Amino acid sequence: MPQESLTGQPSRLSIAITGSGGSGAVTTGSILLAAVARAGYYGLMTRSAGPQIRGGESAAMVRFGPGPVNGMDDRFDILVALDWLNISRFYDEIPLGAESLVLTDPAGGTVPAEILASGAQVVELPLKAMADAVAGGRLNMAALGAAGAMAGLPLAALEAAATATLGRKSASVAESAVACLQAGYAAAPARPVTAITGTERWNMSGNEASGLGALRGGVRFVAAYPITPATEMLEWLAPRLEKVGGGLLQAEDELASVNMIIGGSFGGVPSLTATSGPGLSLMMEGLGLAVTSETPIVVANVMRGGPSTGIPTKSEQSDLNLALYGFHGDAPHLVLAATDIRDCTFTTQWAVRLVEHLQTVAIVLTDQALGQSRTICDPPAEFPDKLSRVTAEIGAEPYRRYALTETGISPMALPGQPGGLYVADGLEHNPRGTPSSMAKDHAAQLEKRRRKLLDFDYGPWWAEIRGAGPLAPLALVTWGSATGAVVEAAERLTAAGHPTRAIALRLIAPLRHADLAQALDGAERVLVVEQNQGAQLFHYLHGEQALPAGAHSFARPGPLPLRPGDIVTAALATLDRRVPAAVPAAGTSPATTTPESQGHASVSPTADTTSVDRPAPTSAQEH
Amino acid sequence: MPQESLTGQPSRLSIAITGSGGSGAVTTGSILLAAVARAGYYGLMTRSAGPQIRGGESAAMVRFGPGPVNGMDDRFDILVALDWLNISRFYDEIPLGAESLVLTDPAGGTVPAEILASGAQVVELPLKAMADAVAGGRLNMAALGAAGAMAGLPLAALEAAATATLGRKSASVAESAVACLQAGYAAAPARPVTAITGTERWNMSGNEASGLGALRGGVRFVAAYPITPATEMLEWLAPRLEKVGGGLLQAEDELASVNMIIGGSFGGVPSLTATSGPGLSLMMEGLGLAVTSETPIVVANVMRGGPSTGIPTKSEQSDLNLALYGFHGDAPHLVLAATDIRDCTFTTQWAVRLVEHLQTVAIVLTDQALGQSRTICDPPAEFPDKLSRVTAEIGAEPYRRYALTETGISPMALPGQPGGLYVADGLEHNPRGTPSSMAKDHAAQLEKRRRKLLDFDYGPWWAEIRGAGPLAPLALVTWGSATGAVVEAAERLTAAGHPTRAIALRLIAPLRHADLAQALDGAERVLVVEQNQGAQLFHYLHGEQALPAGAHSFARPGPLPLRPGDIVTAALATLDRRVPAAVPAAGTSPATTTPESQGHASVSPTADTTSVDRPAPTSAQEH
Amino acid sequence: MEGASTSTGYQAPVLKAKDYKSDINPIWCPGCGDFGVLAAMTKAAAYLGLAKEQLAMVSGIGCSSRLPAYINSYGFHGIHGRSLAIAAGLKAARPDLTVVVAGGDGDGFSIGGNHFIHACRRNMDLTYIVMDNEVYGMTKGQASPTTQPDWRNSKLTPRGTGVRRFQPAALALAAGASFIARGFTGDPSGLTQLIVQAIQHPGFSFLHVLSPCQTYQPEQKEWKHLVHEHAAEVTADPIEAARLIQADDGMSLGVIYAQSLPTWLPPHLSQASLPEIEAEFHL
Amino acid sequence: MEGASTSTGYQAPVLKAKDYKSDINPIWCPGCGDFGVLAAMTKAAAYLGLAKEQLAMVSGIGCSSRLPAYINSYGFHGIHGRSLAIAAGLKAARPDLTVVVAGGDGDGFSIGGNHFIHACRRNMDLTYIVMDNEVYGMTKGQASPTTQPDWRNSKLTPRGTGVRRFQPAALALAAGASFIARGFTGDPSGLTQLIVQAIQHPGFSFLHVLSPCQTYQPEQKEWKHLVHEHAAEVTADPIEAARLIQADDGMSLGVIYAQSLPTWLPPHLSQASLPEIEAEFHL
Ligand SMILES: Cc1ncc(C[n+]2csc(CCOP(=O)(O)OP(=O)(O)O)c2C)c(N)n1
Ligand SMILES: Cc1ncc(C[n+]2csc(CCOP(=O)(O)OP(=O)(O)O)c2C)c(N)n1
Ligand code: SF4
Ligand code: SF4
Ligand SMILES: [Mg+2]
Ligand SMILES: [Mg+2]
Repeated sequence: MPQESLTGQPSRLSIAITGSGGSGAVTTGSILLAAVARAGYYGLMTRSAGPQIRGGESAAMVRFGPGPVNGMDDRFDILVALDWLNISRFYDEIPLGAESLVLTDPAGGTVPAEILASGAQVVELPLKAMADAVAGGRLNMAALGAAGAMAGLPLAALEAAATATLGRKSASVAESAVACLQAGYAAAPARPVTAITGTERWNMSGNEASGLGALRGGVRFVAAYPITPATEMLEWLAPRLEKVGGGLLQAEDELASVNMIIGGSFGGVPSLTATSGPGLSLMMEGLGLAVTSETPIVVANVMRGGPSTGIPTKSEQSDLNLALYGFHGDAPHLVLAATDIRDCTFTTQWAVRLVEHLQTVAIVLTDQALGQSRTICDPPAEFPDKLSRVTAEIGAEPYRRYALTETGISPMALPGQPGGLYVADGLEHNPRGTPSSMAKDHAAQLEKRRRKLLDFDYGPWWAEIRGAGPLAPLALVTWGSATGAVVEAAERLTAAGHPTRAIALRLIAPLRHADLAQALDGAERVLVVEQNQGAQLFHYLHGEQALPAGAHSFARPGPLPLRPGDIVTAALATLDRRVPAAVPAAGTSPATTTPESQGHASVSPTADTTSVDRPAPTSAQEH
Repeated sequence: MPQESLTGQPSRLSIAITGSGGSGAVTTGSILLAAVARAGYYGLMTRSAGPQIRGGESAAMVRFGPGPVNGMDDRFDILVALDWLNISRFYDEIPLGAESLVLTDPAGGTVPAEILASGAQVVELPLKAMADAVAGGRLNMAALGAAGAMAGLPLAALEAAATATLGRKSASVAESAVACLQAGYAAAPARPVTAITGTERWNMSGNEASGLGALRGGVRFVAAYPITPATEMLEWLAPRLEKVGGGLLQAEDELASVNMIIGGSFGGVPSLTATSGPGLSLMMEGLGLAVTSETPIVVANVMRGGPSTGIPTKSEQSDLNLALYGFHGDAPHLVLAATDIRDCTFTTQWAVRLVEHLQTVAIVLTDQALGQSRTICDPPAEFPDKLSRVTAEIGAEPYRRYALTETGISPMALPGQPGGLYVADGLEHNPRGTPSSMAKDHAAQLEKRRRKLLDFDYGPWWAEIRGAGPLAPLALVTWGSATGAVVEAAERLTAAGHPTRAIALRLIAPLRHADLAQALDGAERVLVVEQNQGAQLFHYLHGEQALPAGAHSFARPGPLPLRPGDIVTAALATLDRRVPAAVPAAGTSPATTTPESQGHASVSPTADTTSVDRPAPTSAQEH
Repeated sequence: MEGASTSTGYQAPVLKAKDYKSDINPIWCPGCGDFGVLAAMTKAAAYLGLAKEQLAMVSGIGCSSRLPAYINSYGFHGIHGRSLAIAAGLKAARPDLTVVVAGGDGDGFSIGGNHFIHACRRNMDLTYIVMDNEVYGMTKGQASPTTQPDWRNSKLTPRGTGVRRFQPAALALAAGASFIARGFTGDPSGLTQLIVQAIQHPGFSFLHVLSPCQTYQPEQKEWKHLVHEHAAEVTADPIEAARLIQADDGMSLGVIYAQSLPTWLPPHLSQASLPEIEAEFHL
Repeated sequence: MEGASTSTGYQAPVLKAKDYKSDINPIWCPGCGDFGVLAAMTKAAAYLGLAKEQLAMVSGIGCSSRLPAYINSYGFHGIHGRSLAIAAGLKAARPDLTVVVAGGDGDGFSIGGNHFIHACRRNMDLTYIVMDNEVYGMTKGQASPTTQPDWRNSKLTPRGTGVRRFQPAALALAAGASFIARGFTGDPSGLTQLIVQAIQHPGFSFLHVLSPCQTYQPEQKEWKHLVHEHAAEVTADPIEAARLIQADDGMSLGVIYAQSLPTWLPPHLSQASLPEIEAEFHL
C-alpha cells in the first residue's frame, strides 16, 4: 500500500477498530497499543462503548507516532470493521476521509452507505476464512495482523504483544492468535516498516495515573463509592494502598465517603476520594465542611456526560462550574485539572501536597477521555517540592487551632498530640475553634481562608504553555482533556503561518492572574476551548476579568471529542473577525445564543457567532 | 424631648431593643411593630439572636415611617436596653450616634463603655420600679411605654397592640402590660405625636410572604426537612396547605425532600421545598434530575451565614454561586431573588408559574434578614399572567415527551392520561424519552433545555429599578435583602447631588442581557452591592459580560446588615476614582485581594481598592 | 414469555401481559434475572387489570433500575438511591395511582438505605421490588450490602468486604414495613403471585427478589437449588416475624409478614380559599 | 457534678472527671438532659483512665451534637447526620484512638439513618451515643423519627406525624450492631457504667440514651417514673434479642445485647515501596 495515501501528519497514524458485542474490538485495540509500544512508538487508545453491561458494541481508537500522543486526529487513517452491526451508533465517532482505508471482510456484509459516503477506500480481505483456517482462530486477530501491516508495524511487535496479552489466558489461545495475525499480516497491502528506537516509556490509563499520583502525594486513606468512570481509579488503588500500609473503605454512599476522608485527614493521614458528577454533587456539603474546618482532602472527579445521569459512559468537561462554585457560603478552595493522561499523576500528586500544606479542599478534574484511555508515554514527572502539613508545636501558649497567622495557615495539631486538644468545626469560630456568630470572627476567618490560598506561591506549574512563543498573536486557552487537540491545533496553525500559543490551565482556582496575564501578553486574539455546552471556563475567566475584551469561545458538549481540525477552523474564524465593540449586544448572552446545538464559537462580547463544522440537528433519531 | 435631637431622615425612626435571655426583647419589638401599624405607619422589624435554643440574649430592631420601610438605617435613634448582660455580643449590630438616645434603668447597672463611646444621650428611668408597682408587671412593657412616647407614638396604639398580642395568653397579663406601658409612657420625655392615616396594610414575615406566594402560584405539595431560617416558611405552609386541599410531607432528609417534590410534580401537582445552604447543597443532584427530566419544581432557599454550618441564625447573601452554578453537567435553570419582604410573595408566585410553564427548576433566594423579619407593608402584588403547564394533547401521532418544539417546551402528559405513557429520565434521551448516548440527541436536548429559558419573554419583572431615572450617571446594581439599603443609598446620593439609579435583579438567571443593558444605559459608574465575601453577583455579571469595564464592587460578608451609609461611602469613592485601564493588574483578582476583611469596595479591573468604614480586624476576640 | 400469562391460571384480564411490555429492548445481559421480574410484573399487571395510565413505575440507577423503560406505563427512572423518595412524593400528590418502585440491592440498601427504612416506617401504599443480585451490576461488579463477606471478585475489595451482609427482611421489619415477602426470578409464577399480593396490600410492601447476575455473580446459577418455600404461615406478629427472619437462611420464598397498619397520606382536608388565608395578614 | 466521680465507687483515676470538662459554657437550656450525658461521659473517661489526647469525640448538628466542645479531648463537630462517617474514617486512619460519636435522634435516625445502619453492619470499634429526646431541639421543636405519632406540638405536623416511631434498638440489631444498650440521663451512675461498657466493647456499640428536652418535650419530665431496669440478662443471641426488643416498651435500661463479632479495619498489610508498584507500568 502506498504510503502517500495516508493523510494528516505522516508521522502519526490513527486506527479505529469497531465491532458488535463479543467481537473483541477493545482487546484488539489493547494489543495494538502494546504492539506500537514494542515498536518504539508513543501511543494513545481511547474507547467508546454502548450502554450495555456486557456484549454491547464497542470501539477502540488507537493513534501512535514517534513522539507523545495526547489526542485523536481529525480523521482515522484506518478503520478496522470487525463487523457492521450497530455501526450507526458509532459512525459519528469515526470520521473518515477520502484518504482513509476501511478494512473489512466482504463475507461480513456490505459496507454501509454512511461509511462509503466519506469516500474512503475499502480494503477487502477474507478475514473470517483466515481465522477459520486456524484452530481456535479469531477474526479480530487476523484483522489486527492486516491492520498492523497496513500501519507499517513490525510483525514481531504484534506477535509479542498478542502473546503477552493473551498468553495470560492460555498458551494455545496465544498461539492461535499469532497464527491469525501472521495470516492477516501477509495478506494485507503493507506499508513500509519504520524502525524506531524507543526510550523508557510506560503504559498506563489516566485512572491508574491518577491513582499513582495519589500514592506519590502521600495518600494512605481512601473512602469511596463506585461510579463510572472513576471506579477503575479506586480498583487500582485498593490493593496498592494495602501494599503501602494504607487502606480503602468502600462507603455506603458519597455522603459517607467524603465525610470519611475528612475523618481520616483529621486523624493526620492524607486522604482522597474519587467520583464523578453525580457523586461530586452529593459531596458538596461535606466539601464545605472540609473548607471551613480546614481539613485537607482531595476529590478526584472523573467527568462524564451530564447533566444528571446524562451519558455515564462517555466524556465531557461539564463539571467545571460545580467544582468552582458549588458551595453554599464563601468557600475558597483549589480546582485543578490534569492536561493529559501522564499528567494525571503529576496533577494529583501536586493537589495532595497543596491541600496538605494549605489545609483546604482540592477538586482534581479529569474525564472519561483521560481516565479510561491508555497511553504509551514517558514516565510521569514528580512534583519536586516537599510541601507538607504544618503541624502544631505545643508551647506555653494555649493552642489555637485557627490562629490568625501571617500566611493564613494555622499549624494543625493531630489527635494523640498532648496539648493540642481542639474541636474542628464547620460552625464559624474564633481562633481557638469555639463557635462564634460575631461579625469580626466571621470576617477574620473568611479572610484567612481566602488569603492562605491567594498568597501562596504555586510556582510554574499553574499551566502548560506550548506553541509559538510569547509573540504569537493568537492564544488558545484550554484545560483538561481538550489540551491534546488544542496543542495540535496550535502546531498546525503555526505551521500554516499563524503563530499560535496554547495555554492549558492546570490550576484553575485560584486563578493565577499575573501568570495568565503574562502568558497572554501580546496576544491579539484569544480563543477559549472546552468540551461543554455552557462555555464554563470562558465565563469563569470573564468573571475573573482575566480575558481581554474580544476573547472568543469555542465550546461544544460531548461526547464526541474536540478534534484539532475543529479548533483550527474556529481559530481561523476568530482571526478573520474584527475586534467587536465593547458593549454586550441587546438581550443575548454571547455564549448562549448561537443557533448551533453541537457547538458554537462565539465572539465576546457581541453576539456575532460562527458555526463550526457540524450542521444544527433539526430532529433527533429515536432508537 | 426635643424633636430636633432625632437624626437621619426625620420621617423615619429606628429603635433597637436588647436584652438577655427571658427579658422579652423580641416580644417587645413585635408589640412595637404592631403599634406603629395601628398608628398608621409602615414598619420593619429585624431580629438577632445568640446561639442558645432558649433564653439566649436577643435583639429586636424596629424602623417605621409614613412610607414603606425595607431596610435598617445607619444608626438607631433609640436603644432600649432591657438589661446590659451580653451586650458585647450585640453592640456591633446596634450602631449609635451622638444624636441617639439610650433608654435604661440605672438599677440595671451602668451603661457600658462601648455604648457611651458613641456619644449617645442616656435617658435614665426607673423602669424596674415602675413594673414592680404593677401586679404582674414587667420591665419590658414599661420600657416599651417609654420608648413609644420618645418615638411619638400614640399611647392608644401601644395599648391596643399589647392587648392584642398578650391578650391571647390571658386577660390579666394584658392588663398588667397596659398598666406598665402607661407608667413608662407618662415618665418618658415625649416626642410630639404625629397623626397618620394609614391605608390598607398587612403584617407579615418574609417566610410567611414566601409561603403565600407558593400558595398563590398554585403549590399544593411540599416536602421538606427543617432548617433554620427556612423552617417558619414550612410551619406556616403545613396547616394552610391542608386548608386548600394540599399537603406537606416531612422528609427524612433533603435528599428525600427534593426527590419527593419531583415525584409530586411528575404527578401533576405544583410542588416546592424550602431549605437553607446546607440543605440546598444536598439537593443539587436532585435538582439536576429535575432539570434533565424537565420536571418543574421550586426551591425556596432562605440564606444564612456560610460556608458549612457557618452562622445559622444570621443573614448573608452567599449562596448565589451555588444557586447559579452548583450542578454537574450543563443544567440551565432559573435563579430568582425577592427584593424585600413583601416581594417574597410576588417572586415566589412568579417562580412557581415560571417553572410550571417552562418545566424547569427555580431556586428562589431570600435570607434570614427577609425571612425572619416582619414588615408592615402594602398588600403584596399578584403576578398577573396566567402561565401554566403545557399539557399534552394526545392525537394520532405517538406521544413524544421530549419533542423538539419551536419554544423548546415539550407538552407534558400526566399520569392517568391515556396515550401519554412515558418514562421521565435523567439519562440523556431522545425526543421520546428513550435513553441515548448519541451526540446528536445530547446536543438537541441540551439545546432545547437552554433555548426554552433564553427565548421566553419574562416581561418587566426581571428587576426593580428605582431612583433618579435613566440619565443618572451612577447605577447601583444589587439583589435580595440588600435592596432596601441600596435604594435608600440611591435616594441619599441623588439628594446630595449625585443622581443615582438602583437596579435590583429579581430574575438573576437567565440574565436578561438586553434589559440590563438598557437599564445601565448611560451610567458612567456602576457599583455592584451585595452581602458576601466573594462578590458573587459582581463576578457572575462579569462572567456574563454584562458589566461595563470599570464597574466596581462593594461586597461585605454577613452577619451585619449593609447600611445605606456604607453604600453611600463606597459609591462616593467610586465617583472619585478615575476609570481604570482595561487590563487586569498583575497577579490579583480585584475582588479578592482587598486588605479589609469586613468589606471591600474593589475597582474593576484594576486592584485599586477602597476601604469602607470599618477597620480591618487584627485579631479576633475569644469567648 | 408474556403470552404465558393465561397459563398461570389467573382470570382472563382485559389487557394481556404483553400489552404491558414496552417496545424498548432491555440492555440486560442474556440470562439476567431481571428479565424474570419484567415478565412477572407484566403478568401481575394483567392479572390485576391495571389501567396502564394508572400505573407508575419508579426506579433509581442500576441494571435493575432500568425496568420502567421496559414497561408500558408511566414511569420515572430517577437517580441512584432516590426512587423511594420520588415514589413517596408521587403517591402523596396522586393517591389514585398504583405506584411500584423497583431497583437493585445497591440502589436500595446502600445509597438508598435511609429512604428504605423511612419508607418502611411511613407505610405509604407503595410496592417496593428489590432485585437482589448481591452485587453492583451496572458499575461492573462491586460488593453491595448483601454481598457475602468473603466474595473476592471485586478489585475494590480484593480480600472480600469482611463485613456481614444485611438481611433486608430483618431491616424492613425493624423499620416498620407492613408486608414482607421474598421471591425468585427462577420461579416465575410464584414471583407473579407475590407481586400481585404486594400491590394488593394496602401500605408499604417490600418484595425482596433473588435475581441472579449472570455476569458478575455466575455462581448464582446455583440459587435454583438453594431456594425453598417459606415454611411458616404468613404472620402478622412482629415478634414472631423477627424470630423467623433472624432464624431464616435468606433463601425461603413466600410472604413472611403482613399486617394491617395505618398508611400515611397527606390529608387533603378542605378547600378553603386563598383570601380566607390571606385575611390573617390584615392589620 | 464532676467531683462526684469518686462517689460512684470506681477506682481512683489519674485524671478526674472534671479534667475532661472543657471551659466552654454549654448553650443548652437549663435542665436539658444532655448535661447528664456530658457528666457521665467525663466520669466514664476518668474511670477508663483515657488519655485526653487519645480520645476523639465526633458529632453532627443538633443541641446534643454540641457535646464535643464541652469535653476536653480532640473532637469534630461535623455536619448534620454525618458524624458516623467522619468517625469511621478517623478510626480507619487512626485505630489507636478511642472514638466516641454523639448526637441526637434527628441527626442519627433521620438524616443520618443510612450511616447508622451501615455503621452497625460494618462493626468498626466505635461507641455511638444517641441522646434521644424525640424531637429536633435545635431547630425549635419538630417531630423526629422517634416522636410519638400523635404529638401535635409542631406546626410542621399539626395533627401529629401519623407515622409509627422507630425502635432504635430494633433497627440497630437488624442492621448488625454488636452491642446495644439503653441509658437515661436521670440515672447518672447507670449511664456512666453503660458508657464505660460501650467503650470497652470491641466493635460498634450503640447506646440509646433517653435525654429529655425541657423546652420542646416538657412531658418528658415524667420519664423518671416510666423507666425501669431491663429485665433480662444480656444476650448474645440475635433471635432472643429480636424477641426482647420487639416486646420491649422502649423504656428499659441496661445492656440488651452484646456479641463478639469481627470488627472492620483496613488491613495496613505491608510496606511496599512506590517503585515496586510503579514497575507494573513499565513496558
Ligand atoms: C450518586 C451516584 N453514585 C454512584 C453511581 C454509580 N452507580 C450506578 S448503578 C450503581 C450500583 C447499582 O447496583 P444495584 O443497585 O445493585 O443494581 P444492579 O446493577 O446490580 O441491578 C452505582 C454505584 C451513580 N449513578 N450515582
Ligand atoms: C443538612 C442540614 N439539614 C438541616 C439542618 C438543620 N438542623 C440542625 S439540627 C437539626 C435537628 C436536630 O435534632 P436532633 O439531632 O434530634 O438534636 P437535638 O437538637 O434534639 O439534640 C436540624 C434539622 C442542618 N443543620 N443541616
Ligand atoms: S451485569 Fe448482571 S445484573 Fe447487570 S444486566 Fe448483566 S446479568 Fe443483569
Ligand atoms: S431545646 Fe431541648 S434539647 Fe435543646 S438544649 Fe434546650 S432542652 Fe436541650
Ligand atoms: Mg445489584
Ligand atoms: Mg433530638
